[in-house]
Amino acid sequence: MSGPITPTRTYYRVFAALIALTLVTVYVSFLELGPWHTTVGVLIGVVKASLVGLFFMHLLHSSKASWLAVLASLFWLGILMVLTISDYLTRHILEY
Amino acid sequence: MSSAITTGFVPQAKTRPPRTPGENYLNVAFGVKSWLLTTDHKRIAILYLVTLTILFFIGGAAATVIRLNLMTPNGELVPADTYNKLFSAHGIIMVWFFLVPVVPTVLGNFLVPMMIGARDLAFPKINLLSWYVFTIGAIITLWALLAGGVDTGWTFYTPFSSKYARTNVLPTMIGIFISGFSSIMTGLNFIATMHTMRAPGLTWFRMPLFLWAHYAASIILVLATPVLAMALILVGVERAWGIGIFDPELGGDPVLFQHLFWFYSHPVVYIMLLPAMGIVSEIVTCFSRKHIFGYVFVLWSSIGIAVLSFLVWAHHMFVAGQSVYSALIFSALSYMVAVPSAIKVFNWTATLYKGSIAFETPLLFALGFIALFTMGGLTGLFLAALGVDMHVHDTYFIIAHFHFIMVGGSVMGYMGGLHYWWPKMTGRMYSDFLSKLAALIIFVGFILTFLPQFVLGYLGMPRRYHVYPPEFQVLNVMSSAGASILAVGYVLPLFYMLWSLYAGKPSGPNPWGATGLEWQTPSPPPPHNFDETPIVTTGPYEYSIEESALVH
Amino acid sequence: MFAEVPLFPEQASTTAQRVDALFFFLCAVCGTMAVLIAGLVLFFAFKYHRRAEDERTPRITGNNPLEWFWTITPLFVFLIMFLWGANIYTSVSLPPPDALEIFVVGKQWMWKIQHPSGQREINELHVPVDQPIKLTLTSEDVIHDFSVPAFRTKIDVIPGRYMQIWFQPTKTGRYHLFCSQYCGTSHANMVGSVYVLEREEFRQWLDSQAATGSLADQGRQLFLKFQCITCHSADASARAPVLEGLYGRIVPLKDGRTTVADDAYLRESILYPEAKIVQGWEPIMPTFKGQVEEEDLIKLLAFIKSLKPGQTPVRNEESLPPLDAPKVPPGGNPKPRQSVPTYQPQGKSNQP
Amino acid sequence: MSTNHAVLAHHFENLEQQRETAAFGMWIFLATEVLIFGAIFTCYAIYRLRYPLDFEAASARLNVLIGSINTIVLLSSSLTMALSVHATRVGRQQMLLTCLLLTILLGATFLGLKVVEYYQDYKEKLVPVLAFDPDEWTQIEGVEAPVQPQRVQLMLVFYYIMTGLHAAHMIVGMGLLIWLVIEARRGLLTPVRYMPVEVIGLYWHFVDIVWIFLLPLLYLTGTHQAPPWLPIPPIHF
Repeated sequence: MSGPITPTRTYYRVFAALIALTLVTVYVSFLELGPWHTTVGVLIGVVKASLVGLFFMHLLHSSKASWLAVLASLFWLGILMVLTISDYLTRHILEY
Repeated sequence: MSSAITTGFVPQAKTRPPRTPGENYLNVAFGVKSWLLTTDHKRIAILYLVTLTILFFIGGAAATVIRLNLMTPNGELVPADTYNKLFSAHGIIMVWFFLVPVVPTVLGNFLVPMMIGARDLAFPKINLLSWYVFTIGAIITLWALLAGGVDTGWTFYTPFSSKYARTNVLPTMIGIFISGFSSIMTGLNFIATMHTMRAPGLTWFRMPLFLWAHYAASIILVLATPVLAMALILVGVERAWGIGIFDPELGGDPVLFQHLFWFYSHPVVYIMLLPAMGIVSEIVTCFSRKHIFGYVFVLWSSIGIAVLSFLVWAHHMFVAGQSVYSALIFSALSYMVAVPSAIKVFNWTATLYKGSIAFETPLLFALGFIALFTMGGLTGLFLAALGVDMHVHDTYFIIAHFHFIMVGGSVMGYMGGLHYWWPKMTGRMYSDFLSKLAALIIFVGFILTFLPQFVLGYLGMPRRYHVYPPEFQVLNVMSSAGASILAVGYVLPLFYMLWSLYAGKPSGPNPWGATGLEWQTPSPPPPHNFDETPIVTTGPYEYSIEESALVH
Repeated sequence: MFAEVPLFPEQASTTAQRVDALFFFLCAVCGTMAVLIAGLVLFFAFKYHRRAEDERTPRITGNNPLEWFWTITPLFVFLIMFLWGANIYTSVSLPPPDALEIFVVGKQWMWKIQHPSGQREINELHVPVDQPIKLTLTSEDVIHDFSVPAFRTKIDVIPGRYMQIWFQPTKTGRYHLFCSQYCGTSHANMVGSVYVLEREEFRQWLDSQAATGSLADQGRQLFLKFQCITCHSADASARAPVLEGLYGRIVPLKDGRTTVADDAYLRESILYPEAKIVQGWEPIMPTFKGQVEEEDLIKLLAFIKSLKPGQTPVRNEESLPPLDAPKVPPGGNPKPRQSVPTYQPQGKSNQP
Repeated sequence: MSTNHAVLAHHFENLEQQRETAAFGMWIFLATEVLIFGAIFTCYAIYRLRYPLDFEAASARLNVLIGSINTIVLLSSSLTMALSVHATRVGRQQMLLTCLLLTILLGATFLGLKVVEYYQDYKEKLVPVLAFDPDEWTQIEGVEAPVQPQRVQLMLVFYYIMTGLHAAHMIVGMGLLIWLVIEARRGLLTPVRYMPVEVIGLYWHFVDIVWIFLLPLLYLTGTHQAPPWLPIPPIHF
């Protein structure tokens, strides 16, 4: 893995975006969003995590194998979360 | 062919130390230090072999006492408490400290680099570290099991394990937790090695099925083990500080633990099984001198099993209070995972067709694997059916089923692999007669032990019972009789294998006439496996080609 | 000796017949497959055994139509197995409305059983034949499992939750009751017997057992003893909603949600009163966690379920049940299933 | 290329292969880490859905200010870490050392603030077992319905396990960074041998990503009291 050397300029821009998003997510937590706080917070988190992954961790220039590892881990995380939570969300449906 | 390096790699001037004739990985250095500090994957495999053999016999001893106790309905041999500790010890040792690691760390460690034409695994130091981590975990757990014991069963169900058990639950879990990291290291090493270190010409679809099986098993090792680790941490926290995560008194849900536990522990069965399936693919082709039937299907069935095995875990929880919808989904998915297993069995059978079949010991074990695994797999269909599982869940039917898979399948495959590659590992042949006798004894003993348990299970005898209603005695005695035969079958190889080290006749580099890179070097292999990097030009299993044109 | 060795369990419930039918189907399919594979392996092994050391073999690498055939075909067979099994499972999960409800509490290491008419048993369960029986189960400590092999019935009994299972015995006799989920040292001794009696016999048995009033009566006494009546009274000064006709209704909650007043909700409201506050009322109820045992909870539930309009005890009443105390009808409590009317909390709201 | 020989391990063919293997190995390890944290995130999600009010009430008591500052500190450390990789690859030894030391400093700041925060939680009786007052949770202002102390405790347990596990990862990362500083001072991190920085960087960024999710899940769940100087527009659904 010896992709191109990322210029420092990119790092600074990504960092600025991350800080901005952090401020946004904290600000949003003061709004009256009712139950949507966690959803909004996690969505902003996904954007931030993608920025870190793509630029700081050089995923943008990484080998296919690295992408495979990332996608596999997310896929399996999805399995764990979706199937477990689906049990809890459907538990009380049949009783009445 | 002085330069065995082809395009695709940037040439680097790299001189290999010249090898004195007859030098191999065993005699290259002597002394305890040369073993304990080795980074040679072959030596680490031997370290694992010794460790795991010891653990296997400790776990087996526990099983022996369990079966002896069950000879009488009143369980006169040991008190209930001791019995509970024995079956817990048996399960914990056999699952985590024998079956999960055994094929990957012994045969996988030895063969993965050799089969892909590499000099070592990608991370040799991590490989050694994994053995240390494993051994430390095993020692902690063994200490916990011997000094006081643990009575939760290997499943650690909450809230019993977190609140009510008064035994060494915490140290046992710490030992398992630690040894889990060795699993992760091994799996990581295999995946990285197969991605980056294949010999020139060895494309993905020229890899032997043994490697694909290990690749698939490594996926599970890497992605399932962390979830178990987290589950153990949570139970540990709950137990140590009395905080409710799974405790209904404090707002927790005990069933959640089962979700996490089985998210690991169902795929873990395939960690045991997939490498054994890889072994069988190698053995069946070699001794029938045939190309594998349907290479691509067998290959993708391995990957399919690795993925699907993660989608079925809650079939262990059909009566455990999960939602009905969830149970329906998991039942349907459980049937999906049966398909790739069936594909494998059909293809092995078809490989025998028009072959030239030699009944050597490894093949006997492999055929035993096919027979027992088929039975185990088919009875799995009973358990995936929601209506039937409701009746046989947590009975001896389950016990029989998973022993057919784990012992009849995994251990049979491991024994086959050990007999197949023993000449490669040691350069010696073992006794032909005794080894065939052992294969036969194990097969017969196994059937006699576990077949009656299916009947017992359908009759309703629950598992983990120290005493049982008297009408179940005859079947239990049959099972115990079988177990004693089985014990003989497992002790026998210990003797003739050790004996072969001193008196076995030299085997030569390729005693079975097998294809595959690992047979292209001397036995035992030199420290760096190959004198020059091999170049692969065809797929595996070209047994029908006139002259082996595989390796230059 | 072998004459008394059973090889197949007794078939003593309607479920058992259905489970066994599927079991035999599976045996037939799997047996055929096993024989086929074993036969082929043996046949090939003997037909093609190596006769000469330098024997050559044809190069056969596979056959795609054949592969797809044995990939797709099992899927269809599996689909049948799945649907059949799912059919049995879902019907076992839904008790019929006329089922007789019996309560089971598991604890290390015994089964405590309470009949609706107040009789109690330990490690024994008496039921009438040909009558659907609904069990409501809970545990006081760890997870147990209530298993009656002759009925092919099994359910984990989880602390903090009400589990449900039902069966309809078809044959009189005595059957094993096992705890199937490992629960500690004496797990193997957490066994008992289920007695299936003729209906008349069962009635006689009920009469022969000492019972201090029906379960609902006992619950009524607890209702007075724990002074629930102080607030859940039927008069204008009530500080909590009246519980008459509550069971099975939809309850509007303070935060705008609704919930169904089922067993789990009633249980939660007694143990964790703050969890769900009924609309129009203040959270003033103290928790009864630690004061009410599982068995008492069941009695209270039975009382609340039986409570019809106008039956709330008078506040200054003594703990003894009056003569016209509510009786549980023999067929259990009819539950509204089709249209669920919304529960209207009666009495005056205590909000200013 | 005599330097290459020292850098290239015996079992690799060339540097490119060695680099790729190292990076890929770390990615696989991170996949494992995703599942470790994923498991507890799943548990958290289930209880969060089950006891929304209790979890929001507990979240409201956590220190959002320190949590947010720590996020910024950690993101800054990720920046300096990324710059360290850049410095190694272009061979700027002084910049590398500075960036590594800055990363360590920021990491230490994070952990220091975390300790302060834990101590404050302790003083505010937010630590189950050690210091927790069930009674104060039955009457809270600004929350719709009173909450269950046990369920609040559940949320706090998750808070400590999740942040604790994260902090443990930080400590491991700091150890690795200190090793990198030693290597850098010995001049062993060069444009040829830059993989140690890259690989440890991957780990560090991953730990950062975990925190990115911990912030909204633990601290920002539920509506918070805005500081008086912050303009908050009314929103109506």
